[in-house]
Amino acid sequence: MAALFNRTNFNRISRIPPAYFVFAVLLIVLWIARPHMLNINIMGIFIRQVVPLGILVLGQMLVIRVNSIDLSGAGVLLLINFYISSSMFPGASLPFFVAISLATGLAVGLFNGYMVGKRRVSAVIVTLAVNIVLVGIVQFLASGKPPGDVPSIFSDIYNTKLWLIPTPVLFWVALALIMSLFLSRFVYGRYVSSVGANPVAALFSGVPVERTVIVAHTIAGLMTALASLVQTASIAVGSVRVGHELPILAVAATILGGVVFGRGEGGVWGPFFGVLSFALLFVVMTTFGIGESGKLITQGLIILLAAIFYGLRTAKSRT
Amino acid sequence: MQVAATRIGGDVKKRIEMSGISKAFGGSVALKNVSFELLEGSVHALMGENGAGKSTLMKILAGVHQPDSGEIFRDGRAVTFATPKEALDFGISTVFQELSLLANLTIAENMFLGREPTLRFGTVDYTTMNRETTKALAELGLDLDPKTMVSELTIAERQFVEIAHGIKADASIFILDEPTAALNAADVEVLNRHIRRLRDEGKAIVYISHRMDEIFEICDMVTVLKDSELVATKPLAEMTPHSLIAMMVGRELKDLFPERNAEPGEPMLDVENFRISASSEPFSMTVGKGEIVGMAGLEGQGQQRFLRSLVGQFEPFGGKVSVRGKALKFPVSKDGGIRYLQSLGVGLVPEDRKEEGLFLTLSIGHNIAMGLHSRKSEFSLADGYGEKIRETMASMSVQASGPAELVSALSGGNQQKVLLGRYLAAGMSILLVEEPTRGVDIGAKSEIYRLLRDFANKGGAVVVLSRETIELIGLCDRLYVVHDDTIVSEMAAENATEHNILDAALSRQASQVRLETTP
Amino acid sequence: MKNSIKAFAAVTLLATTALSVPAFAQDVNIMDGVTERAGDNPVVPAGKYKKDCGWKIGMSHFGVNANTWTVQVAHESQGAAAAVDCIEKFVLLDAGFDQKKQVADIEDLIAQGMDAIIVQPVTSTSADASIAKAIAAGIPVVLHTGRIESDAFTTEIQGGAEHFGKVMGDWLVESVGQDGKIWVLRGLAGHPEDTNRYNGLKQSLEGTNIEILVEEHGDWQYDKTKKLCETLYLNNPNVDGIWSSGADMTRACVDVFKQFGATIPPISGEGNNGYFGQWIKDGFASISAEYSPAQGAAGVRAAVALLEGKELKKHYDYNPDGWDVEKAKTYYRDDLSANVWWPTELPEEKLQELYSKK
Amino acid sequence: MNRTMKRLLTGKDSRQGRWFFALLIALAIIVWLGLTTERFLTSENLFNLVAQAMPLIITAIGMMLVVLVGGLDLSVGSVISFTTAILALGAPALISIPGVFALAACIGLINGLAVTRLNVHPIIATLSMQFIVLGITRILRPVSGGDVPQIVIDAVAGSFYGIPLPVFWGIVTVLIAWKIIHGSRFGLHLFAIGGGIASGTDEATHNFGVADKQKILLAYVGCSCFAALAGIFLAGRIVSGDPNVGLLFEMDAITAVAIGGTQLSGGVGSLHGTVIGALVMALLANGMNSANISAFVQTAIKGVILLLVVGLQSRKKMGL
Repeated sequence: MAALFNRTNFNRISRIPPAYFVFAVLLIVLWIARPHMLNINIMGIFIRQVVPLGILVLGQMLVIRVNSIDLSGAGVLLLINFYISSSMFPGASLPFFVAISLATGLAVGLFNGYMVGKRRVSAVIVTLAVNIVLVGIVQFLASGKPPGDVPSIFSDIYNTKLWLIPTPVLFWVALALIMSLFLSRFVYGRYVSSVGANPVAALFSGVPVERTVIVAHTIAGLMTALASLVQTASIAVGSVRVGHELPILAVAATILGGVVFGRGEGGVWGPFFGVLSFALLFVVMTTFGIGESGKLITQGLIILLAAIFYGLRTAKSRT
Repeated sequence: MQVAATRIGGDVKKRIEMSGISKAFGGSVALKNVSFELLEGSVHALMGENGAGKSTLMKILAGVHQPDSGEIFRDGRAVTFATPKEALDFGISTVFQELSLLANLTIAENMFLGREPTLRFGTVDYTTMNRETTKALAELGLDLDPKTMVSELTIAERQFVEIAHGIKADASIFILDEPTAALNAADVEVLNRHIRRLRDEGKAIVYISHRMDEIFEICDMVTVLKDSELVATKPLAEMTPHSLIAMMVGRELKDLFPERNAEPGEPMLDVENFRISASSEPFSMTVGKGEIVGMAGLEGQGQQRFLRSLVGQFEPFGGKVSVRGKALKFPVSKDGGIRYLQSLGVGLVPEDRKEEGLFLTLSIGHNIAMGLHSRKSEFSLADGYGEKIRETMASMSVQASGPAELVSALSGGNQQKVLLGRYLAAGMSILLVEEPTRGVDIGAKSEIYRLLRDFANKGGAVVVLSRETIELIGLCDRLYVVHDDTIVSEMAAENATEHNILDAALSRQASQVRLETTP
Repeated sequence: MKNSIKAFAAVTLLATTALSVPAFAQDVNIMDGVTERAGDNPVVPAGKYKKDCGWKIGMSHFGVNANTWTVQVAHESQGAAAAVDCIEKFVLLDAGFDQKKQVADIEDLIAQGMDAIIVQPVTSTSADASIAKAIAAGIPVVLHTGRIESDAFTTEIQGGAEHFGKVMGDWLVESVGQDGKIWVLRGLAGHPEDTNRYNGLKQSLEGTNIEILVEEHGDWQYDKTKKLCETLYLNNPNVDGIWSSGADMTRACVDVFKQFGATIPPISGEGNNGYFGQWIKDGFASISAEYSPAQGAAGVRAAVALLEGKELKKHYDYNPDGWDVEKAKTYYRDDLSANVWWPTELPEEKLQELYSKK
Repeated sequence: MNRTMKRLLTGKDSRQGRWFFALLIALAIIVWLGLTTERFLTSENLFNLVAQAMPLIITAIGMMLVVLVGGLDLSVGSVISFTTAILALGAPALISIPGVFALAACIGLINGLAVTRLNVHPIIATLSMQFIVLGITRILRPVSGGDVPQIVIDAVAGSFYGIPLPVFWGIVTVLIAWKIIHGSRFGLHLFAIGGGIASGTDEATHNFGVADKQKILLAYVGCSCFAALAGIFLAGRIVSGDPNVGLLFEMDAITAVAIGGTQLSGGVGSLHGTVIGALVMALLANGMNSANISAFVQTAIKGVILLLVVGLQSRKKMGL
């Protein structure tokens, strides 16, 4: 009996996503090296930097949980940035931009979902292809009308604060809360866990498997659209090359947050802290003057070690 | 039919001696100081409930696992096998329980996988492989092109290829772990003939099966394991099925099945002029309230395809189906069919609990509640169903630390109960159950039979498929005999025997019938 | 606005004169600010590549969609080519910053029988072999906006990246004094332009006590640099001056200082309309190094001159002085978007079409 | 005959996948370019095409090894850059060429160990390796440049009786790859292991006595080594070491493999499919250049064609 208790205890501890540990370690490092930086104003600004990534991760987490992946984010980001900055829609209002961005995210997400869920095309390939098409479309459009300025209302909103906390950060936390509640309180969350753990069993227990995957991709598309709006507001200018590394970073943060391909496990907050870890990682490394190469290597090592930690646990729980 | 016990004489050589084998996985003990001897020229049955340690013992012998302590002697010399390949090199050949052929390889490639002959420069010698394969298949009476991809074979053909793979080698020791799980009676006889031939050649064979009739038909010796320990090794001539079961579980066979229902109520499921495939004949069937109906017959004659067509996994070629008098919108869609039928109170319990049934990495609670959740739309609030889960676990006596325990940590029997529990908890009124006790030990079997009977007695209706005819006869009220994608006969289970079921199936058929593929 | 139109008119005038009067090297005005390199500078003899009208000119662009500057280079090149009647076909290929694609692109241009090829090399070595192939096939090759290590090309117009970095560096040294503490914002790690501009800075810093507090790569991008400057500022806001390798980085860093309500330290920049607007409005100390996208047009003009049989020098330098805010004001256009780069040769209607805020 | 046609067209019950479709596309592009442009079918252009396609063909072949066992390798792009950086250090070819392969093998080994022994998902293991190797490469060679051994340059740029050397290298590489994939026990075992993984019976091959983990490990090692070979080839082509030359090459390689009909779930694929897939991509790039399709729309066209090809390749399995 004692052994059983210990074992479940071990399982419980090793179930904590690696992101929490990484975050704690980075916080301690920062506390020792630059104690003055640990105040709400400064941290707020650092966290604001990763809000687009954070929102993207909310969607990526969902698709990874149903054993899929979305690599089309960069294309959506570029397209939405282009809508807003290119005066393609002259004099359009903020709600119009939000609406058309969400519509784009929805359409791309639905298409990805249809291809992955219904047509059963490899998610890696299809979302990659969609990304290439979207980037190509923007390149084509940009040759006729290069991106220009972003209406100032975007950066005005981006720079507001509520109490001491930047609005974008609050927006991200709110979205994460909604997502967390949606997955824990609604039937859809159960569907996601089931499809992730075993799609065939999910089918036989009456889960609409294809629809679950399609909805996951659609939500991911919407999240990408929201992330794009925040990203565009943050850079306040049009660009022909923006955020191309975001989707793969989103995958990395999700993994760090303890969500694993096709195991049906994981929640919103692990990846949330995965993103926060990336934010701190960037700060800590810049603080210590670690160059570009060092950043890449550290990032790679952290992801690898986190994955190994998780891999060993799953190997253990299997026997 | 009884094999002479006299063969086990004093001068017979011990092919294998395993002594004092212990093995633990993580914290759980799988084998405790088990000894096992295998004599040349004998067929040795290895019996025990699931989780008793049979498979682990054989996997140690086959080099898949290594023992924590204990020794293995091959013809008197101590040996260790680090890999299955090493065991094979020592002449130990295995047919594993799971269907383990690779669908994307040809028969010949499967047969020689891991020991392909090569020509110069390491090129695989396909000529030899194909020739040898044809020969090995012919010995089992099979006429298959060795270049055929396994994905194109029927289940039974695959099982035979698997057997041919296990016993084609120039090995002297054979481990057959449930080789007949997917075979029908006629095919089993072909296999038995082959096993006897091997025995007569002086080979030693370990035979694992849950089917009593087979054990007594071909085995000489039996070793019984219980709770990871050795109970006894005896000549089968000294045993009866009853005493063997008693040894395994301490219980009598007649206690296995619950009482039948006397009077079925109004029809719950009505099938009229149903056609499984384009060329098959239409048939009708019905299941009444409180009734358990079995679909009997040879393996792969369309029983499973019929059940799965009802829930949309296959497209039927016509027919009318009504549930409690209400006609179904037919055919139903592949993705939504199961959901649609569940909304009408019809649940299909799939055969393969690991692949199709359970979420092994998730909790018992999640597994049980999933049937309840999936009756709702994804955008509705999820109930915790805590009470319902506890109730279900208690009523099914699932042995676990609690609803939060992962299903992967449970034994086969308890897993099967959780699976069945999902459909009972979801409040289904009609259950379509495929292989309710596949790979489940006798103790759990009897509990599952009782649960199904209780379900029927409370006003439910059950359709059961099983490869084990004894199970169908014991459990059901009424049987439909299925052959060639249609129902050929109906009989009360009380009067049914394995013999008259086979008769009913085969008398109907005039010409040679090709086995239907069941994906 | 008037000024820029004037400037444009002047340029076009010069260009057309150059095209209409034949035969003398000094008649070829490749671009304002472009000079023949002093010292050893071989001559491409007149008439060597002369061909009759109906030319096919190919251009291998290192990466059209890297940023808005590179896009503008493409437009400037196409615009210049369209203005020459004798050019029958102008093929612009985009290497997308992929060296191997550029090698393939140049090979494809040779195979298609171009009369002249313009190359913006992705790196200083990767295109050497394919350029040599073109020369061997008798096709003149014009290089610009990027040097190569071999000299197997016909003529080159090179804006000196070191010069660019040094213009900024010298100004910064002057602004922060001998003992200042500065940040260094570099471009894309691994890009030769980044390294060379940085080397220019190093030259300026020689013999001073200026301390480089931090040195980070902002990849010439707004978003990355903004994050970077926020972090740097919050780490230690005491900085005397910032050397920014140009592009969109200056604007990002200025925005960060504005966001914190801090005084903007002296910071170097590069001729982009958005940055000019900010500079003029916020009045911080800055210098704009010049690196015109019209080098795209200059390349086309050089190729045209070769095909017309004019005498050219092998090496042309483009080392303009830095701009002060007064010069920036004469170019700045409030009605155009932030993404125009100055100076440009694009005609007014094209500017309106591409960059109008409306 | 009917069954063969069905296999070719649908890829069903075939271990080679739907490569036939890629062949049709390749032929369609060739016919289109042959008819519309005068220069396409010249030997000069065709030789160019081979040389342009070579690095991708080589990398894609390596990628196919891991895809066959249900994996992916996102680190090949970094390995290519890394290789060019090492070669450009200026060491004699006798040391640097074997050295490059040894280092690549180490990278593959770590990938393989993480996947097989430490239970890390291939996408994650190789993604982190991509970061790590790229970081090391940037330390070694922050900017492009350096001296690539002359023998490497000659081997890529030279020609033999008027036929460029890359053509011969191509033939040799494909022959070696054919031997590995279709002519050896190792290759057969890769198909077997992948088939097991794709159908969820991963135990099967192990039970047959195939050292599955070891073979998967070797597949990753092989993949990295092929990437190193592509790196050597590229170093010769761009005559320098470059930290960015392999950027996003992994995506091109995966795309080529997928176009060639290899299934990403494992166990189904063919060498000729992969070579055709890589050729389709090179043909597209070369063809769009020849046909004077604007640089601004080339990307979009490439994406649409990829989408059309993969859109038709639906599988049983859902997901990655």
